Amino acid sequence: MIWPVDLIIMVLVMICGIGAIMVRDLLGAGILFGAYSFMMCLLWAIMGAVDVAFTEASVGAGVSTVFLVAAVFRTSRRTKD
Amino acid sequence: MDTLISVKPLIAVLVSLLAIPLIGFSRSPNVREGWTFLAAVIKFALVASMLPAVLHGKEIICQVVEVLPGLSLAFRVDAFGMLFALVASFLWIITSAYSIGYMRGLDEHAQTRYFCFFAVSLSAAIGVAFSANLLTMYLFYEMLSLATYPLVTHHQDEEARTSGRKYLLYTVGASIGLVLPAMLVTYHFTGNLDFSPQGVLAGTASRGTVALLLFMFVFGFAKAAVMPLHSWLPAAMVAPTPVSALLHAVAVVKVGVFSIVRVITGIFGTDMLQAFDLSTPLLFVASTTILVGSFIALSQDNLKRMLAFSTIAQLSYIVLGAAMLSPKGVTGGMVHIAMHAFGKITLFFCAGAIFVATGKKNISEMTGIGRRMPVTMTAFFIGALSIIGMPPCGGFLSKWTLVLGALEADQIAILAVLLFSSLLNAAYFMPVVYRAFFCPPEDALFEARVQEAPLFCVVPLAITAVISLVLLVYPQPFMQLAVMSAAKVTGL
Amino acid sequence: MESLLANFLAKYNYWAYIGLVMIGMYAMIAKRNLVKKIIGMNIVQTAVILFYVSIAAKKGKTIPIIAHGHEDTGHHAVQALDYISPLPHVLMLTAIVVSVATLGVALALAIKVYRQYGTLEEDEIAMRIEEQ
Amino acid sequence: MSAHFPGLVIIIPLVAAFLILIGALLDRRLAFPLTALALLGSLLTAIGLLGKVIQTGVVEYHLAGWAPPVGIAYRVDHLNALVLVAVATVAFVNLMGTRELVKGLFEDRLGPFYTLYILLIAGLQGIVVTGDAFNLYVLLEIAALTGYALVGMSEGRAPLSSLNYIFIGTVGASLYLLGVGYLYLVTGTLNMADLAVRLPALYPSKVVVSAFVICLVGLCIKMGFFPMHAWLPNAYSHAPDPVSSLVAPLVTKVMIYVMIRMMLFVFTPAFAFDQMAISEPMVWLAIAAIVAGSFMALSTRRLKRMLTYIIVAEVGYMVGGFWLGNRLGISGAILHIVNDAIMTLCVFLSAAAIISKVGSDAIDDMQGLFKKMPVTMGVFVVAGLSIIGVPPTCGFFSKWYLISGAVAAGQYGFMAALLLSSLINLVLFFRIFEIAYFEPFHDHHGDHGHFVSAVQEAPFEMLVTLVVTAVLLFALGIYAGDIVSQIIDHAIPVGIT
Amino acid sequence: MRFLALITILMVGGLLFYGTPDFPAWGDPESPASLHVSPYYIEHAVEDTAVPNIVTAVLADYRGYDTMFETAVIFSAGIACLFLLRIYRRKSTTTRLYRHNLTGITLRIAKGGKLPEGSAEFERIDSLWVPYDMIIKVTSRLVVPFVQLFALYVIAHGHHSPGGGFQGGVIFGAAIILYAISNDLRRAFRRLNEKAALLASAAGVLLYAGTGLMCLLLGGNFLDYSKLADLLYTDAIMARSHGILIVEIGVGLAVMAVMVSLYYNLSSAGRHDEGL
Repeated sequence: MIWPVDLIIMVLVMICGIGAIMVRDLLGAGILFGAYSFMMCLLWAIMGAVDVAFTEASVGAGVSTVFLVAAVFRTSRRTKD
Repeated sequence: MDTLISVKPLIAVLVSLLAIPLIGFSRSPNVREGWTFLAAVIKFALVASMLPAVLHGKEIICQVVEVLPGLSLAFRVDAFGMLFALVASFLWIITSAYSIGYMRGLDEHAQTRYFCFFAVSLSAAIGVAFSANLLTMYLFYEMLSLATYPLVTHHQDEEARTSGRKYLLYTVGASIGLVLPAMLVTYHFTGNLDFSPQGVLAGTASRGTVALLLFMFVFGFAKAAVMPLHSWLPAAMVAPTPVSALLHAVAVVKVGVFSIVRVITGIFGTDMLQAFDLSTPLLFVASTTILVGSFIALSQDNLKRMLAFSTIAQLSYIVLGAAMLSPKGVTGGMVHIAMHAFGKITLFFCAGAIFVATGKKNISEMTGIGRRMPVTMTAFFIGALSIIGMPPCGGFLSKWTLVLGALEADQIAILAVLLFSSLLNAAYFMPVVYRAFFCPPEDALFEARVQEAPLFCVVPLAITAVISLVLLVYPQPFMQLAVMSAAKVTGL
Repeated sequence: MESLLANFLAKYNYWAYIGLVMIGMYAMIAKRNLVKKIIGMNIVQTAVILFYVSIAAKKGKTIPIIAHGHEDTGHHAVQALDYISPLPHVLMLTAIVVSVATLGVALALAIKVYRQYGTLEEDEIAMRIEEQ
Repeated sequence: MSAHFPGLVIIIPLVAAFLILIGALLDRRLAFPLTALALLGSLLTAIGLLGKVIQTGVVEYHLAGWAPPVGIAYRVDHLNALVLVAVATVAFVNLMGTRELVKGLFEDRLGPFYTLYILLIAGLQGIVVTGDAFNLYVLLEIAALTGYALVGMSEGRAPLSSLNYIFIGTVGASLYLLGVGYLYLVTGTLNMADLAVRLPALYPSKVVVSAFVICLVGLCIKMGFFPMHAWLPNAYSHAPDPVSSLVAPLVTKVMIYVMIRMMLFVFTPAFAFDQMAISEPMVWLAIAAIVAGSFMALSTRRLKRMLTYIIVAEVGYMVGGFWLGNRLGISGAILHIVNDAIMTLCVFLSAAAIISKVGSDAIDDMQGLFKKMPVTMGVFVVAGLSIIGVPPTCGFFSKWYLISGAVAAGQYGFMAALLLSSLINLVLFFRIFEIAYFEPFHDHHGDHGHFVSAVQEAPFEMLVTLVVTAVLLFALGIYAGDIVSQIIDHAIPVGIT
Repeated sequence: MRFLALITILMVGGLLFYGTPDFPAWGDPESPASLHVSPYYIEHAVEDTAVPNIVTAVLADYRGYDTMFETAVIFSAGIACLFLLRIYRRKSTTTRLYRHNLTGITLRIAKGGKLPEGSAEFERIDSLWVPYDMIIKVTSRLVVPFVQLFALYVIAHGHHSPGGGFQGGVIFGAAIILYAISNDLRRAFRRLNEKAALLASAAGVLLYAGTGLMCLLLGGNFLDYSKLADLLYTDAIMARSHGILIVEIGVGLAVMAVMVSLYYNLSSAGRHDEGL
C-alpha cells in the first residue's frame, strides 16, 4: 500500500525540482526548492531513513530556504531563465 | 687501467663557483679582480696538479652523489678531458687579465655581474671536461648555456636582446629538444650513461636507431655550431670581446665539440660507428660546415663576424677528425681543440684591442693599422697563420695530423676538403694582414694618434701568440694527451 | 519486454536519482542566473543523497533504532536483517551538512558578485567586465 | 607519542583552527603566531611520520579505537608520508613568507583568514593520510570550502571565478561521492584496504566499471585535467596573492595524489591499467593538456595567469606519467607531485612579491626588476629554470623519470609533448627575464622612471622564505635519486615494473 | 549553451545508466551493501555503546571522526561567509532612522547621532517601507521558546530517537533566526551577538575535538571515548554513551551558532544592519 505513495512523492520531487529551475522568479525558485527538499525528506522518511529525513527537514526545507530567501532579498528577484 | 679516487676534480670545478660570493661582494674593483685571478690560478693549479697522474695513464674519479639509480653526478679525469681542462683553465687566467684591460678601457657597466658569470661559465666548462657520464655533462652543458646568456647580452640593448634570444633558442632549445630525448633513449637501451672507451651503446640498438641518436646528439650540441644550427654564433658576437674570445672561441664552442667527440667516442664507440658505417654522413655534415663557413667568412667585413664564421668552420675540423674514426684523425681533432683555442683567442684579443684603441669593428676601416699597433697586428698575423695551418705555428701540427688521418682512413675527399679550406682560410685572413701592414694609413680614419691598447690587453695577446708559436716545436702535453686518448678510444 | 519493465520498476529509485542528477546538471550548465545554478548544484547533491538512501533501504524492514534497546533486558539477539542499514544514513547526514555549507558559501559569493556588478545574470556580468 | 603521529598531524592544525579564531577575537595579533606554531608542529609531526614509515613500513592508526572496516583508519605508507611532508612544508613556508602581504590585504579579518588557512591545510593533510574513501570526501569538502572562500576574497573577478570554482568543484566532489557509493553498493565497505580486497571478485560487474569511470571523472574535474580545466586559471589567477601561492601548489597536486591512491590501492593496477584499457586515451589527453596549457600560457601577458596555465600543463605531466603504467612513469608522477609543489610555491611566492611591489601583474610592467629586486628575481629565475627542467634543479629529475617512463612505454608522443612544453616554458620565462633585464635601458625613463624606482626588495621574511624554497629546489634535485630509491620505490605496488 | 548542457547531461546520464542494470534490486535485504559492515553496527551498537539509535552510535562513535570534520565543514562555512561578506565599518556618519513603535512616527537623525540604546519605544530601522507588525512579533515570541526547548530535547534524546546534535542545533539556530526575522537583526544581536556566535561555534567544535584529545591524553586513540571511563566514573560502555552525548552537545552548539552567523551575514550582506 505504501508503494503508490512512494511513487507519487517521487513524481512531486521531480516536479518541484524542475519547477525550481524553470520558474522565472528567484523567490519562487527558492520556495519551490524548499518544497523540493521537503518532498525529498518525505521520500526518505518513507524509505526508513528517519535521521536523514529529520536533518533534511530542518536543513534543506528550513534553513536552506531561509538562506536562499535572504540572499535573494539582498540581491535581486529578477531572472531571465 | 689505474684509477685514483680524489676530490680534486670536484674542487677544481667548484673553485670558481665558490669565488662568486667573494667576487660579488667585493668592495672595490681591484679586490674583485684579485679574487678572480686567485680563483683562476688555483683552478689552473688544481687542473695541472692532476696532469702527471693522467700522463701516467691513470684516471681520477670522484663520485659526488647518486641522483638517479645507476646514474650519479660523477667526475672522471682522463686524457681528453685533461686536455680540454688545461686549455680552458689556462686561458681563463689570460682572459681575466685581458678582461680587466678591456672592461676598464671601455668603462663597461655591471662589471661585477660580468666577472661573476664568467666564473660560473668556467666552472661549467671544467665540469663538462671532467664529467664521467652523459648526465653530468648535460648538467654542466645547460649551466654553461644559461650562465653565458647574461654575458652575451651584456650590453642590454635591442641588438643584444635579439642575439641573446637566438643564442638561447639554439643552444638550450637544441639541447632540450634533441640531446635530452637522445640521452633518455640511450639510457633506456643501456641503463647506464657512463663514458667508456668502447662506447656503451654497442650491441643494444639497431642501425637506424643509432643513426638517429647520433644525429640528435651532433645537432643537439648546438654549441658546436654544426650547420644548420650555427647562426647563433655570429649573432652572439655582440658580446664584449673577452666574452667572445674565451667563450666563443674557447669555452662555449669547444664544449660543444668536446661533447660531440665525447659522445662519439664514449657513448657510441668508434667500432660500432665503423660497423654501422655511419662516419660518412657525419663527415659530409662536417665538411659542408667547413666549406660553407669559410665561404661566408670571406664575405664578412665586420672582423668579429668574420672570426665567428671562421670558428664555425674550424670547429667542424674537430668533428671531422672524430668522425674519421681513425687514430690519427681522432688525435688530430683533439689536438686541434688546443691549437685552435690558442690561435683563435689571439685573434679575438686582437680584435678587442683594436676596438679598445680605435673603436673600429670593420676590416675596411683598419687600413694601415699595423703601423699604429705593431704588437697587436703581429700577434694577429701569428694567430691567423696558426688557424690557416702554416708551419711556424701550432695549427700546422693539428692540420697535419688530420691530413694524415684522412690518408689513414682512405678518405681522399676529406683530404681535398682540408686543403681547400686551408686555402680559403688564407684567403680571408691574409687581406686583413695585408691591409694592416702594407697599405698606407688613411689618417682620416683615425681622429687622434692611435696607440697600442692598454697593457692589460696587449700582454695577454702577446702571450697567447707566443704560445701558438711554441706549440709547434713543443706540443706537449697536448699532443701526448691526445695520442693517449685517441689510442684508447680507437682501441689501438 | 516484461522483464525489462520489471527491472525498471524494481529500481525506480535509481532511475529517479539519475533524473535528478541530470536536472541539476542541466541547471548548472544551461542556466545563466547564478542563484539558479546554485539551486541546480543543490539538486545534484540531494540526488546523490537519494542514491545513498536507496542503497540502505530494505523492503519491509524497520528503522535503524533498536527496539527496547533502552530497557536493558539483556542482549536479546538483534537480527541485522530486521533493520535498515544505518551506515549510508550516517554518511548522508554528513553529505547534507556539506550541501548546506556549500550553499552558504555559494550564496555569500553570489551576494559579493551582485555587489560588484549589480546583476546575477552571467551574460550581463560578462558585459560589465567587458566595459571595465 | 609517536604512535599517535598519524592522528596528530591532522588534529594539531584542526584544534589550532578553533583556538586561532578564539585568540583572534581577543587580539588580532595572536592569529599569526598561533598559526605558525600549529603548522610547525604539523610539519615536524609529518617529518617524524615519514621517518617512521621509512624505518618500520606502513603505519596504521585506528580512530576512535575501532579497527577497520568498522571504524575509520589512517594508513600511512611511503606514498602519503611523502606527500604529507610536501603539503606541510608548502603550507608552513608560504605562511611565513606571506605574513606582510596578508597583513596588508586582510587587516580587519586576520582571524578568519588564518582559521580558513589552517583548516584548508588540515583538510589537505587529512585527504593525504586517510584510508577511508568517505572520510576522504568529507576532508575534500573541507579543503574545497575553505579554498573557495580564500580564493573569492579579492576585488575584481575573484568572487565570480570562485563561484564557478564552487560549481565545478561541487560537481567533481559529488561525482567522487557517487563513485564511492557505487563501490559501497557492491562491496558494503568504505575502507580503502578492504575495498581492494573485496573488489577483484567483482571486476566483471558493470557497477565497478562505472564506479571507476565516475570517480576518475570527478577527480579529473577537481584537479583541472585538460578538458575540465576551465575553472583553474580563473580561480587561481584572480585569487589574492598569498592564497594563490598556497592553493596553486597544493590543491591540484593533492587531487592527483588521490587519483594515484584510488587507482593503485583501491582499484589495483591490474584493473586500472589492464582491464579498463584507458591508459592510451588518458595519456593522449595528458598530451593535449600539456600542449594546450603551454600554448595558452604563451597567449597571455599576465604573470599569474601564465603560471596557472603552466599548472594546467603540469597536471598533464603527472596524469600522463601515471597512466604510462610503468614504474618509471609512476615514480616520475609521484616525484613530480613533490617537486611541482615546491616549484609552484616558489614561483608563485616570487610572483606575489613582485606583484605586491610593482602593483600590477602584467609582464610588461616588470621592467628593470633585476636591478630593483635582485634576490626575488634570482629566486624567480631558479624557479623558472626548474619549471623548464634544467639540471640540477628538481624539475629536471622528475621530467627525466617521466620521459624515461614514456620511452619505456613506447609513448613517444608524450615524450614529445614534455619536450615541447619545456621549450615553451623556456620561451615563457625568458620572455619575462628579458623584460626585467633589458627594459629600463629603453624609453621608460620618463614617466615610468620614478614609478619603477619606487620599487624595492620584498620584506625580509619574504626574501628568507624565497631563498629557502630556492635551496629546496636544488636539494630536491640532488637528492632525487635517494627520494626515489628510499621512498617512492616502496610506494609503488610490487607488481608494476 | 543549452546544446552543450544537453550533451553533457546525456553523457553523464548515459554513464550512470550504464551501471544501473547491474545494481542489486532496490530494497533487497540481501544486497552486498547490507551484508558486510552494516550488520556489525546493527548487532553490536547497543552492546558497544549502549545507544539504541544505531545512526547516532555510528555517527558519533564508530565514524565519529567523520562527524568531527562534518562539524568542521559547517564551521568553516560560517567563517567563510564571515570572511567573504563582512563589512567592518569604523563609524557611521550617515543618517539614522528611528521609529516610534506606538505611533509609527519616524525620526531622522543626521551625522551619526543616535538615540540611547535599549529604549523600548524606539526602534532603529534602515528603510522606511518596513512595516511594524505586532502580530508577527508577539506570535514569534511565543513560539521561539518552545522551538528551543524542542531543540534541546532533540539533542538530548538523540540516543533513543531520531535526532541528535546536528538536527537539534539546526532547530535551535532556526529559532533564533525566526526571532531575527520577525524582529530585526539588531534585536537578535542583543540575544546572541556576532562575537558570541563565533565563540560558540569555535567552542562547539573545540568541545568535540577536545573530547577526542582528552581520550588521546588518557592513553587511547583519538576519540576513543571508552578511555573517558575513569573521568566519568562509569564503565567503558557507558563512557562511550556519555562521550557521544558530550560531542553531540558540541555539535549542537557549533551548528546552532554557525547557522545563526550564516544568517546574520547573508541576510544583511555582511553589514549587520536590520536584516530581512
